Amino acid sequence: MNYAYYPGCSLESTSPDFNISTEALIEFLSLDIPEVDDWVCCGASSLHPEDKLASLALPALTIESAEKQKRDIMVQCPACYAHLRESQEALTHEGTMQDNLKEAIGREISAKLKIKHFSEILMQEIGLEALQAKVTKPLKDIKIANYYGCVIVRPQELMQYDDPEDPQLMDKLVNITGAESVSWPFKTKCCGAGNSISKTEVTLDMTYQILSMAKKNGADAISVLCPLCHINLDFRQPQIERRYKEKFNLPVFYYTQLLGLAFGLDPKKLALDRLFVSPFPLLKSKGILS
Amino acid sequence: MEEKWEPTIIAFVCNWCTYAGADLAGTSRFKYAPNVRIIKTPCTGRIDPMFILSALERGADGVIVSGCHPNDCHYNEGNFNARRKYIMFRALLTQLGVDLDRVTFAWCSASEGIKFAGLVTEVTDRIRKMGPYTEFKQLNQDAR
Amino acid sequence: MLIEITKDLDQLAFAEVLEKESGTDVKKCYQCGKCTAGCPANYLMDISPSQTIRFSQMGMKEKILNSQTIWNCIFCETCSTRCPQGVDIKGVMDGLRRMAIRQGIRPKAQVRNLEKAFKDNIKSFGRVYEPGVVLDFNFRSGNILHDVIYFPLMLIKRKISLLPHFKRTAEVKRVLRKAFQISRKAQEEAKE
Amino acid sequence: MAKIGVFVCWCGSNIAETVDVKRAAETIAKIPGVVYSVDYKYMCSDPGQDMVKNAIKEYNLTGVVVASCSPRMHEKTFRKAASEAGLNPYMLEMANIREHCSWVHDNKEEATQKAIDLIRMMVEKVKRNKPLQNIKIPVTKKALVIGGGVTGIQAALDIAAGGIPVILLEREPSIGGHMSMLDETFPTLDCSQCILTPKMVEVAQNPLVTIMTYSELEKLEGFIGNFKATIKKKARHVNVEECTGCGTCWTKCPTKVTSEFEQGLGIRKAIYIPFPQAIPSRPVIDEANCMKFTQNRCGICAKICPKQCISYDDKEEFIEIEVGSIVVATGYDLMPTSAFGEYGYGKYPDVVTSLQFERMVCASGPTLGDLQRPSDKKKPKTVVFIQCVGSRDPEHHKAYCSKICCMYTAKQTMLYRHKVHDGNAYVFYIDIRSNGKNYEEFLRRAQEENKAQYIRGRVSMVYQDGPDLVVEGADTLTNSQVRIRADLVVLATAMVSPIGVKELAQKLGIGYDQHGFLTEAHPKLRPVESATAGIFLAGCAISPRDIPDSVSEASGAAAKVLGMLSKDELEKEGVVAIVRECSCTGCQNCIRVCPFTAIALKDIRDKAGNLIRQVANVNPGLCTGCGTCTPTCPSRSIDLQGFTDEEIFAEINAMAELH
Ligand SMILES: Cc1cc2nc3c(=O)[nH]c(=O)nc-3n(C[C@H](O)[C@H](O)[C@H](O)COP(=O)(O)OP(=O)(O)OC[C@H]3O[C@@H](n4cnc5c(N)ncnc54)[C@H](O)[C@@H]3O)c2cc1C
Ligand SMILES: Cc1cc2nc3c(=O)[nH]c(=O)nc-3n(C[C@H](O)[C@H](O)[C@H](O)COP(=O)(O)OP(=O)(O)OC[C@H]3O[C@@H](n4cnc5c(N)ncnc54)[C@H](O)[C@@H]3O)c2cc1C
Ligand code: SF4
Ligand code: SF4
Ligand code: SF4
Ligand code: SF4
Ligand code: SF4
Ligand code: SF4
Ligand code: SF4
Ligand code: SF4
Repeated sequence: MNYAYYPGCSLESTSPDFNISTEALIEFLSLDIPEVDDWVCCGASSLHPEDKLASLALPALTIESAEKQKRDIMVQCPACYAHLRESQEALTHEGTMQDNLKEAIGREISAKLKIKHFSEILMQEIGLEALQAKVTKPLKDIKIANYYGCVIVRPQELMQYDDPEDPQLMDKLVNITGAESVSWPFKTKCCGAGNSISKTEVTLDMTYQILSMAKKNGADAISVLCPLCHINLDFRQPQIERRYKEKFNLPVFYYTQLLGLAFGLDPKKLALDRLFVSPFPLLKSKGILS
Repeated sequence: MEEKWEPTIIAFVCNWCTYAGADLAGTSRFKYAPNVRIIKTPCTGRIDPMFILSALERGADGVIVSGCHPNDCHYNEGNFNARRKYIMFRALLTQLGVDLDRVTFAWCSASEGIKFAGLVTEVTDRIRKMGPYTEFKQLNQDAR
Repeated sequence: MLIEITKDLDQLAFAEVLEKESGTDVKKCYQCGKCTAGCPANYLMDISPSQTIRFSQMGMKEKILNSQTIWNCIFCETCSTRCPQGVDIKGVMDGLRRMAIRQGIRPKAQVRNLEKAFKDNIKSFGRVYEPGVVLDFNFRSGNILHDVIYFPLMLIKRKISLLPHFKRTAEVKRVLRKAFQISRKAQEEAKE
Repeated sequence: MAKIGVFVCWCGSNIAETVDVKRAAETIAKIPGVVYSVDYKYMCSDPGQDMVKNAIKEYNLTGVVVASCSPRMHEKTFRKAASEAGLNPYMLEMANIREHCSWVHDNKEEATQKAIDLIRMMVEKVKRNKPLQNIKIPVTKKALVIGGGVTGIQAALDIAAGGIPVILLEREPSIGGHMSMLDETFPTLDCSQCILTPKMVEVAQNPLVTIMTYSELEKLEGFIGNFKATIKKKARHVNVEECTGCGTCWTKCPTKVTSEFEQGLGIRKAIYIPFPQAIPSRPVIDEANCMKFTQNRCGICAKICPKQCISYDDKEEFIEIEVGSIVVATGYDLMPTSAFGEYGYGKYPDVVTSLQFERMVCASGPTLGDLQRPSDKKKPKTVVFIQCVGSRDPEHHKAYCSKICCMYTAKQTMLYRHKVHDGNAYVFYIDIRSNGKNYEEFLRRAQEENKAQYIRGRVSMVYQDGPDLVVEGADTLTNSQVRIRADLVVLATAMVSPIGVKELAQKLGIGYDQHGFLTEAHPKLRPVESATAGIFLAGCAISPRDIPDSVSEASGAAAKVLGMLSKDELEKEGVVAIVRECSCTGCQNCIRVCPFTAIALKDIRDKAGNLIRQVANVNPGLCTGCGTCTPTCPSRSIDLQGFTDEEIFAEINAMAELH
């Protein structure tokens, strides 16, 4: 295992909780995963509709940095993950796009490295058993609805993450904490993050559906692996509750936070206090925190 | 050398499609150039690349190979085999320095009488423009 | 509506242009509607995803480039993942959006809605939560660069405007400028 | 030394107008070996044929060329004449100077020259021709039908009606196939059991039919007319002869297993008959579930059987049978709901397949026809039928249309409305394929009289929301998203080839496509034949089809079998490949390319019986004379008789000599 961590902009700024809990896990598991040197924004999302080439060029620079470091890339944000993968595709397949990228950057990038989501690394390179062995504070009696969102699983050919209709990877990780992953149908249903601002009502409606489906299936909390999903489900939850006159009170964890809790890490180190819907009442009621 | 040179074309055709197509050209009275001599085989799969070389060596100026359309083969897959073979055979011809325009591969079904007539005339015209084929004859004589 | 197909439309030519732009062949679509059925943004679209593909097949370029649909797709790929014919509908949306931008077409009144929605959000929460800062920031910077702004995009776009803080600012700028140049050149060549 | 006779035909003026037939005959007469060369007005007339016969006798001809019309017209005529005069028919060839010459050219000089060339080529060929014998193949007058669905049953009955004994092989414990699971059938809505059961009884009672259930083909050797099949009879553990089918055993057996026949909706015992009308109505023990086998406990059935016909020590048996011809009617399977992620991967009990729905409404089904949804036994008030599930989906599943699901879905909406008069039946469809006799009318009835509500669009997702299933679809005609809260969802999932059919096809040496459906010898003109002579196909084994089509094909295949087995010997043309064993290196190139698996390796042994080497060997019974093998042989050891290398090179050379 030889990875370098690419936090990406969202984790660095708007989702520090995700970043902090990730760093905490890296430290706890004594993993040698430094940050990618001089990484730049994956910029792709905003450039994408304007200029495909530019949108692929930025991640290429980050890929190059990791390559220089002789490391594979570890990502957490699914959007960054997608853009890095897409850029890698273009860099490694002959064609006009490859030529143009070469020209834009001014040099060649082989891009023959692995790009993996942290959850995949935990699962595939550390292994459930090894992780399980480290659990000291099992999260007993908690039911979790794992919400993957759409970006990490689609398109399957590119992401090669897990089944796009009913992924299991996070479920399995969450299960080792002693919590119970519930089977529910909206694991990959879009939360409408894209409309979050322009048509808030629509996003609220979609997120409402996801929250109520989680609740209906008996979830005490939700686990996510995407900063955008997190904002919609967590930050907007009070707004949704008001609008639909229904109380959810569903804490929305990053999967890293749940693992950290089970490993007995300090809630502060996992940035649990930064969650909008406070998880403490739940954790206390289940006897996990006092 | 004769006064007016006319090319000789040999056509290797399969019994089920192109031979019948040529028959149909006949019953429909579609006229075409008289330069072609047809040799019937059961299937294009039977056609040996050596037949083509031999024809060129023995005085043909052009060769046509024609059989059933893909998937129409009377023997299911004979013509697929033939196609695979011809890919290699083309390479061989090029290596030997034979102009590939001298050898025409075509598909012509039993109902394509008009296509057959057109094919023969077109190939004849082309070969007429290219002139007589002598390289192999020459080689052959040299060898003897 | 009467469409004089032979007179007004060149279906095959447009399908080809679109295939170049999006990498997907719209001719494959047999109008089953599965993309529309699962699209979370269909509410906001004046033309549904499957209809967008149909209009593309028809070569009705103006109609789709001037639609609100292409600005409302949130790229969730539910459609592309489930399309039985392997049409990358999201890719088409993306491609059409790029074509529209190049033609100078901009979404209508989107920005104003955005502004309002944004302010409402802040108001309703009564405090400036961290994402709020980002949104505000993005809103302004986004407005300067171009007015196509979506939430996920903004989050990330922020980094572009933050670029001066990065070590590789100069390089990033250079690469971007060069990339824009190449794309423009390619488009001009294509036009000729 | 060859003595060739040449006959140039005028065809009235058809040839003679354009070709100088006299000059042609005279020119040809000068070719060495040509001892007789004449022209005549109508060669095919009786006097014309007599000329050939007489010349053969008079000049002791070793070969004949008739230069006239296309051999497709008269080759048979003239070869028969030659044969009557004592000349091997393959020593007669035709030069086609009408279709290929006089009719397509105007210039008499050029046409004459071409005619002479064509005749010369044939003369040179015929000089090298070898007498060939037609191949005679003895036949075993017995047939094997593989697959005991309605197709196999019909084929067996029709073959038996022609007086030929037939073995009907079925791998399940009973014959009947899928039709025995259906409720009522389109387009007439007659009850499936009512029309199938009599046929099952008829086939069981027919003295010419031997039914072998719970049996599979292990191995097949031989070729057309002379197949030797090894059948594996799986251990049934019940003495079928002694057993009376009294049912004591399965009533008392304590082990409950989900029933395959009921599509998982009902239960059976570890000793069971799959359904009450099963034939034979004798149970089998399912070793995988019987406690005697899994835990060496119980043994109740053996104790209780009044006839003592249960034996736990039964072993599988292998039986060799000889048959002349085979019909493959192995039918289909249905894709299970677990293949579809967006519809819940089979996790929601109330999302069922169409076949499960048939069982749910069937009067002999697990609920005796009282329609209840699986999860809570509630009578479904809203049912959503989704068509083309897994079919017409090249991206994830099958590209083909399953052909019959449009029709059975229409049928199922009717069956549903007959059970639940005020219920809502919604159908999501993309196109409707109702192209059979009375099919469109049937469909209209479903919509108009039975009030099935059709929505044109595919469904993107189905999910469970409390007791309801939420169906998210589109209506492309109004261009809207639609959502239905349903009690039951029925998926018309794709028909696929049954498990094990590829292995079976390999044993039989017949072709199959990428989906596992068996390949016809010709999709239009030989639709019930495989490419391997003597093996025929019928029913859903070829591709999805309904009962009328399956049954027609069964009769078609049976007619083919009877046609073949009506003769004592099969005769075919002598144009087959032959191997020169001395030079064959056994490289197997020819074996690989032969489309008819007519070539196999043969052992060459010394006198002491030690294996020296292996060479290719052509089975003339299977060889169709395509000649594909010939050019692939690196040592030129396999040649096609009638079109040998020597003969064709002679034609090429003959042409060249004149130029
Ligand atoms: C839900 C549904 C509803 C339908 N409704 C209608 C209807 O209303 N009207 C209509 O006309 N059609 C209907 N059909 C179609 C009908 O079921 C088929 O056309 C018909 O059953 C085909 O018969 P078959 O004998 O070819 O195949 P099958 O019925 O599948 O029989 C094949 C037999 O071969 C056996 N077998 C398979 N492999 C082997 C092997 N290797 N060795 C030995 N035996 C083997 C199988 O066990 C089986 O018994 C319906 C189909 C479905 C799925
Ligand atoms: C435009 C068109 C295109 C088609 N293309 C295809 C295709 O691509 N592929 C395909 O598979 N199928 C195709 N078909 C269908 C195909 O033509 C038929 O399936 C097929 O020809 C049917 O053959 P038949 O012998 O049953 O009928 P017919 O061909 O109609 O033959 C019936 C014969 O019976 C004779 N006859 C009628 N009444 C009497 C009488 N009282 N006494 C004596 N003789 C009588 C008629 O003169 C005729 O010769 C096509 C059909 C059409 C119209
Ligand atoms: S899902 Fe695919 S085939 Fe169906 S309408 Fe949409 S683009 Fe067309
Ligand atoms: S990618 Fe766009 S069009 Fe496709 S489902 Fe998502 S929002 Fe709709
Ligand atoms: S043999 Fe043929 S060419 Fe001669 S008369 Fe008969 S039909 Fe005509
Ligand atoms: S109890 Fe015996 S006789 Fe009766 S059905 Fe069972 S095996 Fe047959
Ligand atoms: S021995 Fe097996 S089959 Fe017989 S009764 Fe017991 S469990 Fe049933
Ligand atoms: S028969 Fe109808 S339902 Fe079945 S695959 Fe074809 S079109 Fe779809
Ligand atoms: S001639 Fe054709 S069928 Fe006969 S052995 Fe050769 S390849 Fe096989
Ligand atoms: S290709 Fe020729 S040498 Fe090889 S096995 Fe066949 S006959 Fe023998």
